Amino acid sequence: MTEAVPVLEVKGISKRFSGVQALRGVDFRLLPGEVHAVMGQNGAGKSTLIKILTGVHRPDAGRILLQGSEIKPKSPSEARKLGISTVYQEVNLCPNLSVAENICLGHDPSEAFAIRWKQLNRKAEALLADLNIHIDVTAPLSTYSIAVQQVCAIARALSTQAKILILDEPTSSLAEDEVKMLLSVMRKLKAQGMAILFVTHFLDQIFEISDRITILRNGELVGEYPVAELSRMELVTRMVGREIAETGPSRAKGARLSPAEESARDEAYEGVEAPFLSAEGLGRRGSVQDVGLEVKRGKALGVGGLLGSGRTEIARLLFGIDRAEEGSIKIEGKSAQLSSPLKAIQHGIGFCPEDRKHEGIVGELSIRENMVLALQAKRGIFRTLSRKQQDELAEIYIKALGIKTPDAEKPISQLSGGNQQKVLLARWLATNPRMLILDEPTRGIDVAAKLEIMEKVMELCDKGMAILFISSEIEEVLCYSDRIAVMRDRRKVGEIEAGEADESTVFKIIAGGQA
Amino acid sequence: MSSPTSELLRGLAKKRVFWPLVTLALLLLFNLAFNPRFFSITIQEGHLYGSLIDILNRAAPLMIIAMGLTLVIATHGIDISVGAVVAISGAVAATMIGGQLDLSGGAQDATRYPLLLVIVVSLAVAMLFGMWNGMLISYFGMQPIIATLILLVTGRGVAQLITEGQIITIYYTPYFFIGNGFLAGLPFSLFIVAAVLALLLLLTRKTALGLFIEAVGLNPVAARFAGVRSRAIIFWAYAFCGLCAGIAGLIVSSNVKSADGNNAGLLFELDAILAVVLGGTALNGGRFTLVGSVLGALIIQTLTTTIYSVGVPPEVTLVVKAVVVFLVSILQSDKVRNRIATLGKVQEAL
Amino acid sequence: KDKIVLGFSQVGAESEWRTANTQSIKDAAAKEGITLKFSDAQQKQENQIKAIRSFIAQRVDVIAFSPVVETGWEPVLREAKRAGIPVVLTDRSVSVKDESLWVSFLGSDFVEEGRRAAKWLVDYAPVKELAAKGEVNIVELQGTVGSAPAIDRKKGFEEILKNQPKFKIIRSQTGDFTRAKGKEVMEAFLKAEGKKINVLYAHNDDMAIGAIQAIEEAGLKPGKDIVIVSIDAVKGAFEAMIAGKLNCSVECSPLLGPQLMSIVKDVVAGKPVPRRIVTEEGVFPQETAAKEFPNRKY
Amino acid sequence: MNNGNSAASAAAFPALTSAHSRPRLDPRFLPLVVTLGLFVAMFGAGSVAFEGFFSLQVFLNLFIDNAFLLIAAIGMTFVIISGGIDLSVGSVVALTTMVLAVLVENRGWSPAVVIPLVLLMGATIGLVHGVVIHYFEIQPFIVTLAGMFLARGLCYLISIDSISITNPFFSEISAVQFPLPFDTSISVNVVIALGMLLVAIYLAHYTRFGRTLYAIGGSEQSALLMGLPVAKTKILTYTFSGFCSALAGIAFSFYMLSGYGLHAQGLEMDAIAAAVVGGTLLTGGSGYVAGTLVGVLIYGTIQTLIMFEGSLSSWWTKIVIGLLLLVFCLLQKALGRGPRIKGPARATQEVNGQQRSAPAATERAAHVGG
Ligand SMILES: Nc1ncnc2c1ncn2[C@@H]1O[C@H](COP(=O)(O)OP(=O)(O)OP(=O)(O)O)[C@@H](O)[C@H]1O
Ligand SMILES: Nc1ncnc2c1ncn2[C@@H]1O[C@H](COP(=O)(O)OP(=O)(O)OP(=O)(O)O)[C@@H](O)[C@H]1O
Ligand SMILES: [Mg+2]
Ligand SMILES: [Mg+2]
Repeated sequence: MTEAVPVLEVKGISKRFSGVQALRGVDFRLLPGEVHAVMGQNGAGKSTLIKILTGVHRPDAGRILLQGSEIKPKSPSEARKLGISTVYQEVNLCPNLSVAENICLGHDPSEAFAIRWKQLNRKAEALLADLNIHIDVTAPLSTYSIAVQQVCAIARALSTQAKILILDEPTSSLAEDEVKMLLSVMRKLKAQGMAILFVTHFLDQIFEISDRITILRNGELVGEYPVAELSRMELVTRMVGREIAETGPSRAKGARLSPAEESARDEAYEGVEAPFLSAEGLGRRGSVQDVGLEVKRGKALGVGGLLGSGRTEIARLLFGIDRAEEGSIKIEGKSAQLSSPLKAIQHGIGFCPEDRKHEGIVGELSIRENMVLALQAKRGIFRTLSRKQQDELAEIYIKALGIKTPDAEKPISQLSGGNQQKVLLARWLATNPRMLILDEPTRGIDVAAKLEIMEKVMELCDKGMAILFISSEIEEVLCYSDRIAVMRDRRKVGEIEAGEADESTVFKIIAGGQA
Repeated sequence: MSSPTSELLRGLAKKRVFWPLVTLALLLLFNLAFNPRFFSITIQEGHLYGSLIDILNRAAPLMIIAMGLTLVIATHGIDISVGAVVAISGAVAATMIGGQLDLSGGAQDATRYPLLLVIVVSLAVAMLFGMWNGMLISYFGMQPIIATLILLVTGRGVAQLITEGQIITIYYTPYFFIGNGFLAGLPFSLFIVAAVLALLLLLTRKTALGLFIEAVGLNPVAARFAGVRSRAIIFWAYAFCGLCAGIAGLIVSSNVKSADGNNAGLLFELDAILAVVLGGTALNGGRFTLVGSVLGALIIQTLTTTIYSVGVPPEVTLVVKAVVVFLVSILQSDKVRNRIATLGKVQEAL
Repeated sequence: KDKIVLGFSQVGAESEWRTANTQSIKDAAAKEGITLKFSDAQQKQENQIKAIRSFIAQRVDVIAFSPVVETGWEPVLREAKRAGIPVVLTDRSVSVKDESLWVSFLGSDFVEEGRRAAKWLVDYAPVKELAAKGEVNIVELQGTVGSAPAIDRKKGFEEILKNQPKFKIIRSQTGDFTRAKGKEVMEAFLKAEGKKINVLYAHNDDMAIGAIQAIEEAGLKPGKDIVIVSIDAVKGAFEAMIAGKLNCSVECSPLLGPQLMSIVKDVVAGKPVPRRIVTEEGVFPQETAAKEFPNRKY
Repeated sequence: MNNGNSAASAAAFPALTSAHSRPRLDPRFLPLVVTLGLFVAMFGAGSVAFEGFFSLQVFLNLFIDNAFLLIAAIGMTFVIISGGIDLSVGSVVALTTMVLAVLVENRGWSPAVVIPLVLLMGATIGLVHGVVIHYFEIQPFIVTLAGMFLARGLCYLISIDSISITNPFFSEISAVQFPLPFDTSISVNVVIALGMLLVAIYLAHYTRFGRTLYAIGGSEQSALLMGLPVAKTKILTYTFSGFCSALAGIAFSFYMLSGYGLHAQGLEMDAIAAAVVGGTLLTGGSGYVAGTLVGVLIYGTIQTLIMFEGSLSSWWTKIVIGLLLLVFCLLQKALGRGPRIKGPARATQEVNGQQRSAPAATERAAHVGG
């Protein structure tokens, strides 16, 4: 194999944050025209490596070589001028600017003297069209869902003539369709000789597109492998440091519990006729229309559908964030007014939102504080959890969910993306909910952690918790739900038993087949 | 190698109130260098008397307002109407007490309403104005600066309306105790400060209120999604801030034995905001420190008293103030501190 | 003939003095049957200019105003002149090159007030005694930095003391014309200078009243241990004098209403009016206070 | 599934074009239009209530009397959009008038030298603010508050007296009146202010600097990660504000022909209020320079209304100003938000052919108030 000269080479990079050694002597190289995947568990140091490459952080030790000469980028803008274009893990765009500006601002020739808006908008539209998104690019970014925002971030990275493209979990919110589009764009760029650094937790995508894989574990380099030489099993094992199954047992009949256990579970709720929550004819202008759902104790109801089909909006209605204008909600057979999230929480509902950064975490508060927030809100101001109780709670969940942090007092914004998600889950588990709404809960979570988390959730479900599970990955929905409600055009178009269905059945319903 | 003292120092340096404390100490030391009598405290008529006591006594209204404002700022708000509310509560109290000079020479030592009622009503009025702010901001979604600006303008008018543009002199001696009295040798106003501080510390550190306020200030959406009643919290923060301004108004009017609708509490809002920020609470909301704000108020008052007692000519006063504020904020900037910290480390390593 | 319309732009309502001034003008206008367009500038010159401009737009018969400062009136007064509206100044003059921009100035003389305070002080028997024995140490509470009364009252006071080598101003600080600040500054003076202070000169009564409290709290007797002279002669000052805590107050009369109205009527009638009318003002030492008190209107 | 999707996106295109061609008000301009409408209503109300109010000159006086405020408010708007604040505006105006007066009058320098000099001085003060705010990471409030004290203090150091400007250049400029129809006229200041307004609109909406400003206000962290020149832009913003303050100071000198340390007290608050009333959010990232013009006009109209009323006592003046402002803001909120809730003007986009609406955005906007 002839080794080309690396465009980008990193030697012995180390980085320490207060209390955490995020990277320790890591080497990495990126060859021209390759897609190079960086893999590792949550908190392994992938994002940190990227942030060092792009000048967000300064390394403690080590060198960065760009085409053989050493560089010391001091800011992302410097890195961009050096030809490194980046999509960071969280969507880091400006919500108040228009989509077109977010995509083009700062490097577009049409801005040279006076911004030529028409030209700018047309360019943005074209870039988005490449990714199969057709939206009004003059609208503020914040009017779009997190998935669309992610696509915009990708489009921004693609809009510059860069030598190197860095993508940190660009697909975490995307549905299959957009992912496909992105992969094909990546292939095109690769063919043009661009070097791409790609971080994702989706093994399928890795094996589909990448040429080589660098694996990190706990901030240390495990190794660099051509993708052909690594099986999925080996990859996961190297990442995690031990052998694990790649996918958990599905919820389908008999897959998790023995038939005896299963019938015992079903029997336990036999006496109670009413489902935990049932909604009828829910609707709201500009949101979903005429949605009827039943979420039963001890069962997981999946919600499938394409991007923007209204899944998140159902969750918002059920959690009292938006008020339903039509229809009714019954909890345990009694009609309930869910006029605010607090009301929903008091009814025993919990909600993990999909936009972690804006709707989930309170960035500057500590892990402990983020965890106890919902429980404390549920208890009210004066029934305060003592500091000791809080510490215990934090400790329990840090251990139970395997959150990677030196201690519970670290601000949550300093955790790696996946670990933040775990903290959010802990927040809701701490309230001891009777129903949990999970909107893309596995976003940005590594394979091992995903298993752990879903295992935990399923366990709770078996113990009687009702689950509403929303995910863009149909496969995941199929795997972790008992029944699946399918959404299209902001309406529910069908409901099926998960056990009897596979992906094609769901897609058929989405495409407008039988209900 | 690190000695236990440097370890201790480093631990202290991490505390928010450390730097305001250092600043205050520096200011006091400066005074000592200039005026050796600055620290002298004598006993006069059974109570302590001296510059330090003056500073404490004089800073009391500011400390109380700064505490109320800290809560507001922690919710990512601002209240610039505190000065006007100070004037209103003083005006209400003075008019309720009423009274006139007795021409025979002595003052008429009487009040139209019982003192307790006077205090309760003035505080209630002040709190109502705070609630008014809170309502406009949390329920009508007005921007805090505009909502409180409206009260800043209107409130002065209201205060003057109450006093009819006059300075109302108060002759009722028991009322003077609030701002002039001494308890156990210390100014009574300090006990009020202590009580407010204790109450607030209890509320924000021993109940979940502090957590909720910080969460609302940092990410209101996430806080609401986690079940925090953001609106109610914001509403009560302003209401409480109004109450604090009311208390300060009573102290001020009692201290000068009169209510001046136009001048009482003038520009207090700037001093109070400055106090909060010098104390280490960011204007962007979130993490807050009440003790820091109290220290901030002390810093400001010490500076003012220093300027008077060192004899800075009035034309230069503002320049001096500017330079000190500038130096203090540089000293408190994280950037500079980190620089100092790394320097310290290097020295230790040597 | 229609009623005369007078546009009056007041500085604000920053003190009792000002409130009395406003009241006097309002009352006088009502009495004389003159329609008063009153506008409050909230201590800002630009607001006064705006008000004058709006008076011009409303085509009033006469414009009167108490300027915040002397300077800065040329452009807007020129407009008034072009519109043919005569301008009367109250309380304080303006400095403009073209003297025809205003017809009459009615008001007190701040410099003179400062002089009177100093003259009274120099002649005051206990102070004379002090001066005979040694130095007389004066502390001064100035008005708002840069404001006209503060500058002029200081100027007039210093003018007289220039020839009195025994009299020394040892400290001078601004008390912003308020009781609270007056008290605060005096406290600091007392701590710094202790018993050295013989005399307090305050640019207005309110600061003196505040300072009196500080002096009492320091265990001294205002009016005896420290001689106090201030300016304005408002009611509060008389109360303090009756109680023996203030030694003298120099009058600065706010009751300009009746005089102003008669000027306005003359101007409209086309009669010649004097360019300068100085208001009658007295000096009220402690002894006269009790007798004078019932006559005070403000 | 691919079928379904491409069909949908094919459908999206005509939908998109039709949305473009419909002459519908862009929802983002709605608040601005509402504000403008309310201004017209307010002016109309004044015209009905007071004789002589409805005249072109009264309207033009709004510009003449508030030209310096407009200039200062423009600089303030920029700073607020970037998520900061500049409290030094009023004192820099005062300092400018003072320096102008001293150099022109007492030193006899030529205005041709002094005017550029004070502009440079203002810009430098702003530059220093910006540098300190950015590099020391100190809150803008504090830095500019110190700047405010300093500039005012320097005025007093120069002279506590007010100084008349008698220089012929200044008196002539202040006397110039550009005639307009119906026997009305405007002053040089108005021309300067409107010129500045156009420059500002260009800067805010047609330059990279302006858009970066909005980006920083939206999220400084993101702007940094997007590779935008955050440091440069932030510093430039304060420099611009300092420059505007100095320009406002020059306009002030033309307006009053005097230099004085107590000039323009509290002008920063008026400027902030004008910007905010004009629709700029104090949290940064959103607002229009044109809105600030309307804000200034509204502020001026409220004052004019009260002057025409002419019988309010000093305290009622304050109360009425506050209440008018309150009513205005409440109406602005109610009208500016109403249609968005009802639907037609709500931000609707097409994502793969499906309509979406903006709860997330409303959520954020709703929070701004608290
Ligand atoms: N700014 C920071 N301050 C302190 N610690 C940090 C900071 N950024 C990252 N860390 C820590 O560094 C470690 C590596 O984080 P990094 O974000 O690189 O992980 P990652 O591999 O990208 O994980 P994920 O897959 O969850 O995104 C984590 O333990 C994290 O808590
Ligand atoms: N153009 C838009 N206007 C307003 N809100 C939008 C818009 N686009 C997306 N959103 C919001 O983004 C969120 C996601 O939308 P929705 O619930 O329709 O999608 P979904 O089915 O959950 O799909 P996904 O989350 O994968 O995008 C919702 O809160 C939605 O209202
Ligand atoms: Mg990461
Ligand atoms: Mg969704």
